[in-house]
Amino acid sequence: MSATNGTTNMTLLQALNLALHEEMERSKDVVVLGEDVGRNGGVFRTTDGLFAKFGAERVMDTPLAESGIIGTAVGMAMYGLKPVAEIQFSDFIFPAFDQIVSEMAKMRYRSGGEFTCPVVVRTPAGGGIRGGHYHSQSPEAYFCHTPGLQVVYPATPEDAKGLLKSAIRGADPVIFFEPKRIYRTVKGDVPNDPDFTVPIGKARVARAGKDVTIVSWGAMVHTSLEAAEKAARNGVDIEVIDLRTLVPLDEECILTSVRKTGRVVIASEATRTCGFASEISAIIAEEAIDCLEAPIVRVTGYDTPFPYTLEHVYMPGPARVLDAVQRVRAF
Amino acid sequence: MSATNGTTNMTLLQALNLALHEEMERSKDVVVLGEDVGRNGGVFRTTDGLFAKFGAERVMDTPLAESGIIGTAVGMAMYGLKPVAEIQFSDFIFPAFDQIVSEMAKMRYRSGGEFTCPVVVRTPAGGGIRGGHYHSQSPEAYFCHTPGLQVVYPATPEDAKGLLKSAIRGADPVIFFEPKRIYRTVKGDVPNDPDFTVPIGKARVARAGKDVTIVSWGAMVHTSLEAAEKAARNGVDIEVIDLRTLVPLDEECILTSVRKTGRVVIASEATRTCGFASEISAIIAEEAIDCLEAPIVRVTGYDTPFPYTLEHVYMPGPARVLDAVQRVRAF
Amino acid sequence: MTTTLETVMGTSGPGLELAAPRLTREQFLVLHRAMVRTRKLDERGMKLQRQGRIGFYVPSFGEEAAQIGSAAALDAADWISPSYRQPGTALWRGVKPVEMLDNCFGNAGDAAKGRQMPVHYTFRSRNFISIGSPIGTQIAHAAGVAMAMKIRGDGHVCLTYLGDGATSSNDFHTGLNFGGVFKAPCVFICINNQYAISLCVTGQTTSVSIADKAVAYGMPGRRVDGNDVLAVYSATKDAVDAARRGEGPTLLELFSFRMGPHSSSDDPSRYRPKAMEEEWAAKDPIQRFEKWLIANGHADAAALAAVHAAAEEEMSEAAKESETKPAPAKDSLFDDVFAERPAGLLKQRTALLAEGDAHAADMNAAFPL
Amino acid sequence: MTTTLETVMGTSGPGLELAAPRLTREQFLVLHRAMVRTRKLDERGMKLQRQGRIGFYVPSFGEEAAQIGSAAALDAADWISPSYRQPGTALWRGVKPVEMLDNCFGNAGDAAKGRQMPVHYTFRSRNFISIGSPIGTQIAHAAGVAMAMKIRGDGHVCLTYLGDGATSSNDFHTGLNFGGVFKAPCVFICINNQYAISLCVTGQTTSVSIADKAVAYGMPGRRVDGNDVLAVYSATKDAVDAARRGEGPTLLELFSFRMGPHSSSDDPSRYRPKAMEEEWAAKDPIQRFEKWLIANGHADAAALAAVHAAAEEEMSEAAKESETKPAPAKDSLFDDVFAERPAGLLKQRTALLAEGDAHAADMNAAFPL
Ligand SMILES: Cc1ncc(C[n+]2csc(CCOP(=O)(O)OP(=O)(O)O)c2C)c(N)n1
Ligand SMILES: Cc1ncc(C[n+]2csc(CCOP(=O)(O)OP(=O)(O)O)c2C)c(N)n1
Ligand SMILES: [Mg+2]
Ligand SMILES: [Mg+2]
Repeated sequence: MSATNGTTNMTLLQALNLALHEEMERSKDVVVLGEDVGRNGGVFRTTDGLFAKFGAERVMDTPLAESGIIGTAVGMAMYGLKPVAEIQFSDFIFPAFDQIVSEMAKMRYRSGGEFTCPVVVRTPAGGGIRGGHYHSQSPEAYFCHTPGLQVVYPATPEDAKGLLKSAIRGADPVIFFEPKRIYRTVKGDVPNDPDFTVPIGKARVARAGKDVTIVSWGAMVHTSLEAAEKAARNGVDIEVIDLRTLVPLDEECILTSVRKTGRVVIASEATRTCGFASEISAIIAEEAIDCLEAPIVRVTGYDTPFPYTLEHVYMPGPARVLDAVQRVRAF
Repeated sequence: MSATNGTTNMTLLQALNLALHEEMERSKDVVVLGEDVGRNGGVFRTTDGLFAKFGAERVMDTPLAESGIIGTAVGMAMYGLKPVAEIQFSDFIFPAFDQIVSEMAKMRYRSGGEFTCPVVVRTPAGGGIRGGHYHSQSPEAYFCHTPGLQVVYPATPEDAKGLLKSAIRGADPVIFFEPKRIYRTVKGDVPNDPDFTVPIGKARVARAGKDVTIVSWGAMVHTSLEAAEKAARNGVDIEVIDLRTLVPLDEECILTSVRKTGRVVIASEATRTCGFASEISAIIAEEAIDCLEAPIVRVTGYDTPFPYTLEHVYMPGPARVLDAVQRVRAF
Repeated sequence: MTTTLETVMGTSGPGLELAAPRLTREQFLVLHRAMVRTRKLDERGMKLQRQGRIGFYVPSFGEEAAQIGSAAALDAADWISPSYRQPGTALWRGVKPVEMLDNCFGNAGDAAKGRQMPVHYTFRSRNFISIGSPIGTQIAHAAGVAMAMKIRGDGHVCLTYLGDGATSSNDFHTGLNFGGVFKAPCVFICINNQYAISLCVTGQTTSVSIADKAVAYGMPGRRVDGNDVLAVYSATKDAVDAARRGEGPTLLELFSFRMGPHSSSDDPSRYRPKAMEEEWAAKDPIQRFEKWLIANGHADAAALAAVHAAAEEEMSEAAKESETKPAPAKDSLFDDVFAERPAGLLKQRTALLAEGDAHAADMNAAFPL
Repeated sequence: MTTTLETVMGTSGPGLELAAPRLTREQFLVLHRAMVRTRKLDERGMKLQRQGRIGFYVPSFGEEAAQIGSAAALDAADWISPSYRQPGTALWRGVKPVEMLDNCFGNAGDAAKGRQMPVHYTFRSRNFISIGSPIGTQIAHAAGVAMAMKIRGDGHVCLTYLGDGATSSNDFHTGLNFGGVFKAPCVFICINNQYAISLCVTGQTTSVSIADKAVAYGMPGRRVDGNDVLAVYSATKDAVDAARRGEGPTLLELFSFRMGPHSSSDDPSRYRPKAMEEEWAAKDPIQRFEKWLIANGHADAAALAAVHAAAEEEMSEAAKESETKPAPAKDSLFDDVFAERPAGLLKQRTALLAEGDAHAADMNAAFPL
């Protein structure tokens, strides 16, 4: 890490860690809780250094109960604190599902705005680390289908920092997915300004292009960019959209691109049926079908549990994305 | 109820109750468990008479813990019984979500086929009974997004009986949604044959038509049929598809209809974003876009929690479905 | 193993005698009045439901002592994380009956904007957390609120209510465990009314008592006569004081009986012995307290009857007032999903407002449970 | 409150002396050999991981007595609902090391078809349920299996293992509660190795012991020296016998220590005092049992050393055999989602098979946790 021109080059993991440090310094209402987040600094080391700096009262090593992590975070947030809860792997968020879906998501609505629980739930997601069934899933669609939750999924260090800070400063509950497979492999320049934030709800054109639109989020943005680079060598100019936030969705960004290219591929690691890729497709089919020159093609994980040995076969790589690009171009 | 020509006219609720009686008689491996299902006969009376006939060992009033209901059902099924678990309202399935998603759905796969847990989870779903947030939701999409689960959603007494029997005789876990708002209001002729079943995975053309396809399931099938009747008076001939099973999906039935009509509306009570309606739309946009003459329009619940006083405003009625038909016809 | 009940006024079973709390005559009568108002509110709610004027109601008949005795042990700045069967605690906190009935009518006056079923109250200004239907979730919230109180160091306490059925929930386990581990200023009150809809508590758990479950979380557990408002007050006061002193949480079991149906949709004759209902009718907590008040010279029968009459009148007036209020505006559907309405919701709102009113779906009127 | 440990071979702390189980010399030596094989399998697993030949491993160092003593108390027809840290119980049931290493290599020989991470075994023919990663879920399964056994009336017992961390899970609460209420023939064994990854058990719960939690479910709870294979055997035998007689479940806490890291990805020096590791190294359950065997004249040092050497050799051979097996076929991805492949999956399979092999994504090699 070296500070140059107001930015520092760092990994996505470092960017997240920095955001946590800055926000805990900024407001003493910010507290962190989760399994192994304190003394151990998190199994991925995302909360490294927080315990030493802010103490056990603000950096809580919790018992092994995700329902308790979220349930108590909801209580803390209603009381006025800003809990940043970690779910060690997003595969383990399900014991807390009732608290998230029935309580956290609905509290503002059901209380007519009297109570709110702006908890930030940070959780590493996605495959590519040889983690098998339970350390690889991409469960974002479950949360997108739950009104009342904001769903954020950064792909770059800059966005990771800026979006996490927005989430922590925001007034609503956020499920903040972290693309764990690129925690350490993706580096980028991150603004040093402690008030730098990235707004929730704004997508980003990660690569401009005119022939085909690829919509993606999280680690798949990088797979998509890789595919785009390869396609460029064959003269195909792909536009890659990095959604950054799934809910609320930046529909305009997607539709603008689709209206331009007329061809769209949606690339996601998650299970195909009822994944967020399907939602994007449905929106386009409802709002912009007249601009389309080809089927809307989804490149996704399969409708099977996430495997171990065959992980590399399960996960969509650039070649599979390019096949889809081929398909929409051939139409 | 009177037996004529091998069928008996009965309500959807009676059909379900009959299926349970027959299957428990047929095999002593079939056991029923859930809250208030025994002595009380279920809060909707779906399990009425089972406790008296089959006793407390096979009709178990459980403690108030959905995670326990499903968790123990998984164990019983692995051991060889066929548990039919009731979740009193599908809104209360979330405390059991981890057992469903992480265990029940993945057991066959993760054990290489050595262990299976063909539990049937019966649960009343949908709005229209003035039940507010927590007695009205339509959570089917969460389960459709989870590989390893069959998801069934009957709309008629005949299908309710036939599909429940198939589910109980089947080899895989089934989430069996019951459209509670039409438990008692929809009647129909149901075959008396105790071996009558309806296959899982086959959709049904509930009304043939040539101008527009409406795809729906559960109680919305009746809303769609009502819309179709109204449209017929204006000379618009609507085909209504009753999916009956969401997973595995009868894609061919949908695509055949869409290829014929070229215009499609998908009608669902559930929350819009990432609902199963989006999946249907995405499939059509990928497989049959060349046959389409209009946008694919979804008529759904809003992206808000389910309300109480304004329930009738929230829920899509025939008029809202007809607006959508209008939209796809005007295109 | 805890099987005896702690009591002030005396139990019929094995009892552990507590001294009467040192309260003034005035204070005893305030407790009494609150219990009566709770009863009258419930009677009104059930009546409104039977008359088809509201869709659903959940009475707390028989649990008035448990509610009022416990709520009275709190300071106003303490928080309550309730379940759906403690209307009396809201009244105790100064909520007006009309505010509660506005919720039952689901009208525009309702703090929850008509979004929830009846009896799902929310009273922010009284530190009374929004009630949800899912059983047990409020227990974990209470632990969290109390953890926050401890972090803030502001000396408040959070009290939560739960039923015997709720002791089986995930959040009972997790809430008490977190409360214990973080030594949060929290009081867990289980009103053991012996039924969870149709399931008797003996089928809910095989522990000898609910109070015994405290052992699993390293906290004190006490089993108190829940129909004895003075015993409830004393025990809760001890627990609240201990929490405030930083000694961590207590689990209190208030042993009582649900004298009415589970809700306006329920018929207890299907599952509950008549004899049991009769036995417990004789232990009515209001009558019992009235006998004690008279026996101890704090009131005479006429004064107590006046309290009943006034409360009856109060609830009747409140119902009249609530009933006149309009429904919430159609487009209020889209408020409070988030702090601000995102573009997607605005679009849905625009579409709804563009529809004619004939678009409203036909609905069943009655909640079948 | 249970703070003393039940022991046969003697503890350093306060202990409750149990009589040694009446076993033959032969049987003692079988227990010993099983413990040593468990240790050697774990050593091999860790070595394979360190060498990069498998991706991940979870050792059970220090918990050999807890595993073998308990598994030995079961009949072969009884079921085991395990967590990921009881490899010894599978060995005890007759699973061959090569079957286990096939799973660790995720190869075509693996019963789970290479679909799960290493150490997530499944052995149907040995009534050994498929292991999942989510903490605690197996506890509810065990209650369900036992409920089914009771319904079938076939006289079998289901034993489940869980860690101290798992006592905080939803399914601990629900599993023990259901087990208690339905009086299922179930034995709940908590191997309290004092850590859940980095969290010491004192931060996991404030109950005085894990055994105490049995009170909440109306079942007996015992706290046993988990490093004393004979005490573990005795206590488990009592619990299994009671379950088989229809007396319902027991919760056994086997107090022990996780001598190794949580997994091959973990570094305990970040959170665990060195002194504690040293203290517990001196209590190594294998060494302790060997001293007892020698002191009681059941074996001499040379015979015991031979057991070690044979086990070492056995594991080395097994690893060699496993390593040669191919990966599962690409399209096996689509099997076992359902009993039959539905049309949608067949379509996905066809698409995959139509792809060239170059389509495989690049992956990180190592699991970071
Ligand atoms: C998670 C969940 N499951 C089921 C229900 C349906 N239900 C509503 S009240 C109730 C019984 C609650 O019993 P208890 O906790 O004893 O409270 P009481 O009603 O006696 O006050 C049940 C099963 C629910 N609301 N939430
Ligand atoms: C539901 C869930 N949450 C978190 C994890 C991550 N995790 C894996 S093992 C573990 C600690 C388990 O501790 P314990 O129950 O004591 O068992 P031990 O590892 O000591 O054998 C954690 C937190 C998980 N696997 N499942
Ligand atoms: Mg109760
Ligand atoms: Mg442990």
